[in-house]
Amino acid sequence: MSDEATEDLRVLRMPVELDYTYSAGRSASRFLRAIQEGKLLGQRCPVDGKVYFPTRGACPQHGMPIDGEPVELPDTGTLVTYSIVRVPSANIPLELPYVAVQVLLDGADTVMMHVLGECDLETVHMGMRVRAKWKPKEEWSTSVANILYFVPLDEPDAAYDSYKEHI
Amino acid sequence: MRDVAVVGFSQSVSLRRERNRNEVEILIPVLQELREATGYTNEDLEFVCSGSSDYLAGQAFAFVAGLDAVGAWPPVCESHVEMDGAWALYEAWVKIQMGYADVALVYGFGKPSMGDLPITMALQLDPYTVMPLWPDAISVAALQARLCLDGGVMTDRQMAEAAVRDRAHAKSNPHAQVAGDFDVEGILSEPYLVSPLRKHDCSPISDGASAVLLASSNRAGDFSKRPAWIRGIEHICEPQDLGVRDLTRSRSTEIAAEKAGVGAGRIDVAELSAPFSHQEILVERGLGLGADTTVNPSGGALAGNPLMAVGLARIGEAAARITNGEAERAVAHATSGPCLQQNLVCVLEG
Amino acid sequence: MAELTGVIGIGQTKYAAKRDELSMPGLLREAAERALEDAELTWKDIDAVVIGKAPDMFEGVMMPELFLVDAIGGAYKPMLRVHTAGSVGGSTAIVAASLVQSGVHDRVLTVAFEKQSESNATWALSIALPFSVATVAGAGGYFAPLVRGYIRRSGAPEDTGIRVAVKDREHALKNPLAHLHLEDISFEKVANSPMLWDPIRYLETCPSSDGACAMIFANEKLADRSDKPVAWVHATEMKSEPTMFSGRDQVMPRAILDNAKSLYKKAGIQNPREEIDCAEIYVPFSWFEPMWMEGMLFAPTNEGWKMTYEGATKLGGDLPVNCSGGVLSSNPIGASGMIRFAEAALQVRGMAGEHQVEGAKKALGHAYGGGSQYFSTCIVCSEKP
Amino acid sequence: MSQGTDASLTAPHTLSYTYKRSLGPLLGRFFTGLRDRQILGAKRADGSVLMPPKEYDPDTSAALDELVPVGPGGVVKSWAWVSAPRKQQPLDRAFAYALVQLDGADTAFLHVVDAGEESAMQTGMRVTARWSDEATGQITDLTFIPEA
Repeated sequence: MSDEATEDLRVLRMPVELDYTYSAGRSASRFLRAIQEGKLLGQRCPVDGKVYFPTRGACPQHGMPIDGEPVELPDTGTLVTYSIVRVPSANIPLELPYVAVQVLLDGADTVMMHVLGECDLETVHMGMRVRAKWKPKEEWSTSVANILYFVPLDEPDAAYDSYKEHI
Repeated sequence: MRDVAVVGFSQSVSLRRERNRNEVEILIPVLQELREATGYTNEDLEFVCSGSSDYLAGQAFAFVAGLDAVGAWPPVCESHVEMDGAWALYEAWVKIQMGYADVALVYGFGKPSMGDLPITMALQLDPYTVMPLWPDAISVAALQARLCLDGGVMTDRQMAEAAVRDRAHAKSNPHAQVAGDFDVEGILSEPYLVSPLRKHDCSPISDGASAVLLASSNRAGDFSKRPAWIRGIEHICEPQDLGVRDLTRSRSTEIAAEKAGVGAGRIDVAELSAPFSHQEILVERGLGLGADTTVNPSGGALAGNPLMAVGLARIGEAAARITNGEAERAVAHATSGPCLQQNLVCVLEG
Repeated sequence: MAELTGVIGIGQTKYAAKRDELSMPGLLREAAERALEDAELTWKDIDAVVIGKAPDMFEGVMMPELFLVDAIGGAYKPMLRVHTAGSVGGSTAIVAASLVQSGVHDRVLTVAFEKQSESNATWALSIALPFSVATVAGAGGYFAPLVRGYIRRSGAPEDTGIRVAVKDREHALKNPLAHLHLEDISFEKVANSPMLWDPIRYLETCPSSDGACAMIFANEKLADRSDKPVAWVHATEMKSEPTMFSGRDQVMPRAILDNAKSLYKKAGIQNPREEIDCAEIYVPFSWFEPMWMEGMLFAPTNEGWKMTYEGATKLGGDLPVNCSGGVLSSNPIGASGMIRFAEAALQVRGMAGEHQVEGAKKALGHAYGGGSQYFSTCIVCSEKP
Repeated sequence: MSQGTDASLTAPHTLSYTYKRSLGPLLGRFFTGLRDRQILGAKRADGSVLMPPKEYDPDTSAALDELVPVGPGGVVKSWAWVSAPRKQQPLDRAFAYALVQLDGADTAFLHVVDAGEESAMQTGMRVTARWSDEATGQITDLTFIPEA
């Protein structure tokens, strides 16, 4: 008899599969419908006027609903901070290594997380100016994935003081 | 013991499927309403506690976003239980007892419509010998119901009567999901959903949120003209294994009721969170309620069951009836786990 | 107003990547039994049970405390389940302590655990949701940009993180329960380990562990009966802030600074660096030691790294940090915070064995979680306040 | 544009993972027993037998380590008829979940009875274990059927 047949079982494999219908919520849906058309929408906090990007249901700082008119933002911004990821992750289909970035879009007061492309790893740095690289228009959907990645802009770096509050 | 009272309560409407809003968007108006009703500001909050479950949302750390609705800035003293908000209220009550806080905000929220709730609940069962069989929550409750029926502990007519009563009460509750005039004969002639349970024996699946403001006697008067004082609050957990428990009674409710002092006086109103009609009867008996108690004037869980918020809402509903003068003494109940595994009992007085 | 409360029993499992010789109940039980033995009590002596762990998806059981409660003496008793992200182990201990401090119970058992070998934490933490792009690879992916932010603003030398990693792994060699025992640890070894989430190297990150930690809290009357030293709870504190908002300082969140101020005030501490003998700080990535030295007000802003550099945080230094080896050496996520509290208590009870700080009387336990937004802390002391 | 509708966007989201459940010594023996087509219950201090076995006595928390054979026949103490099984559930035709007290056991345990139709189910009926063709050591190796 093989060892397997004589030894007590130690570990069982137990599959769990649950189906959900994920619901983005009212505010995020507004953002997603706009990005389907290539528009980037933020919204102002009713208390201090800061522009939250993407739109969200509440200003977390004040616990107030954000329901005013959206603010359209350009697809350029500043790389606030980043990490070069060299470790695989089950849910992330990106080729390693990749640069995970936090980008402060021009006119926004909150950062978005995305990745950087078309850039030598050695040259990535804080304060870089970047622009969104979009998928071909015919592939646009209600997803942040319409932006493939950000690419460096040929512009002088943003001054540290201009973005240090967003790290 | 310090005197602690429920000084404010708000809740969302229970909906079978909230199509527009995510959890934070459900919660925000509930907290706004509480703020307006009591006049509290974040500066008053010395403790915040919430209840929710990651598995309802299908993602880890689903509760974190709840803080967005609070506006937790400057930072707040805050905790979270992976339980119904009723247990979050218990934790807040403990903090007030120890003198850590005088005013606490408690909330619970859930959006179970995103998943297949009865099957999601199978994940609560022993993961080695029970869960791999995927018994859905309705089937598990049905096993208990049949034990009650076969054992002569109750009749299906009594179960139907509980459902009729709750749904009739719910007509006056604008937050209820299932309300109306039903008749016992009609219900008994309906087919089984999972035999021996009919649709009417089961609570609906509900999306929703609820919130309560708690205050010690030092501060209660600042928020409410007639606070609902917590005179006893206790919760007990039984072993889960269905075979070792007597499923035809709720031992943990009995123990909690005794410790909370339910029997020390007449109970005008009882708000029960039992999700199935037979469980409502078991809880009613476990609490030792008499004919002079109005059970579930709001309709209870059978009229709306926003998981993780429903137990807290029962405490809020009971308190609201004291605050509006309808009741002098009330009891509220919350439950968790298969077949009433864990139960919380809260006695409130004017 | 609160009842004086002490830690009278502590139990920890051996931490390892896989404790696959144990079930989940068996894992909790190993810690809880050891805590009972330490306290010289039986299951019957416990009034209530508080269970803590991180997301249910790690083990794939919804509210697992419901099926676990009876294995640790909780049948027909009150049971609470706490979940406050990575700080949960600390928060859970605080809830248990509160049950005694409030006078509600006399003696409470608390157990925090994680059985990470049942799944994969990076999977559970990076579940891809519709409409979004998953770019954050687990906790390392989240925290690496913040570490870069700290380096930029503090001007800390780039090898600071390496020094922390070497120190904590050396400490772990003195703790038989620690998951990682790297006998040949050295500066070069850490420096040459692969970059995972630049600037965080492989040997600067925490492992993924199975394990459980248990503590028993008792009121003054019962704790006074204990034959063994008691760790008296002088203060506990919890602070939270939202994950994001405009202008949020994610590197040095206000929640940790507020937490530290409030904690020290309650504990009557004027100068934490002088008065506290040792600390167990939640450091899942090496750079968080200097960051939290500043956060817990042991060092002035932007100078936390100097403590590491000067050797102050080593065993034998003036404020030894993570003598147990810390989260860098054992990380059963849901338990990691409670281990910090328990190790702080062991130090002031004089029961930390080979990693004991000589003469430790006052110790700090610290845990954090979420996006550096949940903080739970305690001060324990060998003497009553 | 965004004003078109207020309804939230929705999308399917599946949570799927195969967990590795380590069993510990007692459950390891129980599942090994199933693989060998034997059902084992746990003996408690008072001599009563728990089925399913637990490592710790649910009432006293005492450690249990003695396993004794139970079944394969038993009595249905309660049952619930599932007329429309979900995809996760063990049978793709209508069946009963039942609390079955196996011969030699003192507690009933939750399992599945493949009875064909509801009218074949009755409280107090006897059932017996039917093994799947290839028992691998899981609780789903078993199904119960009405005793002939």
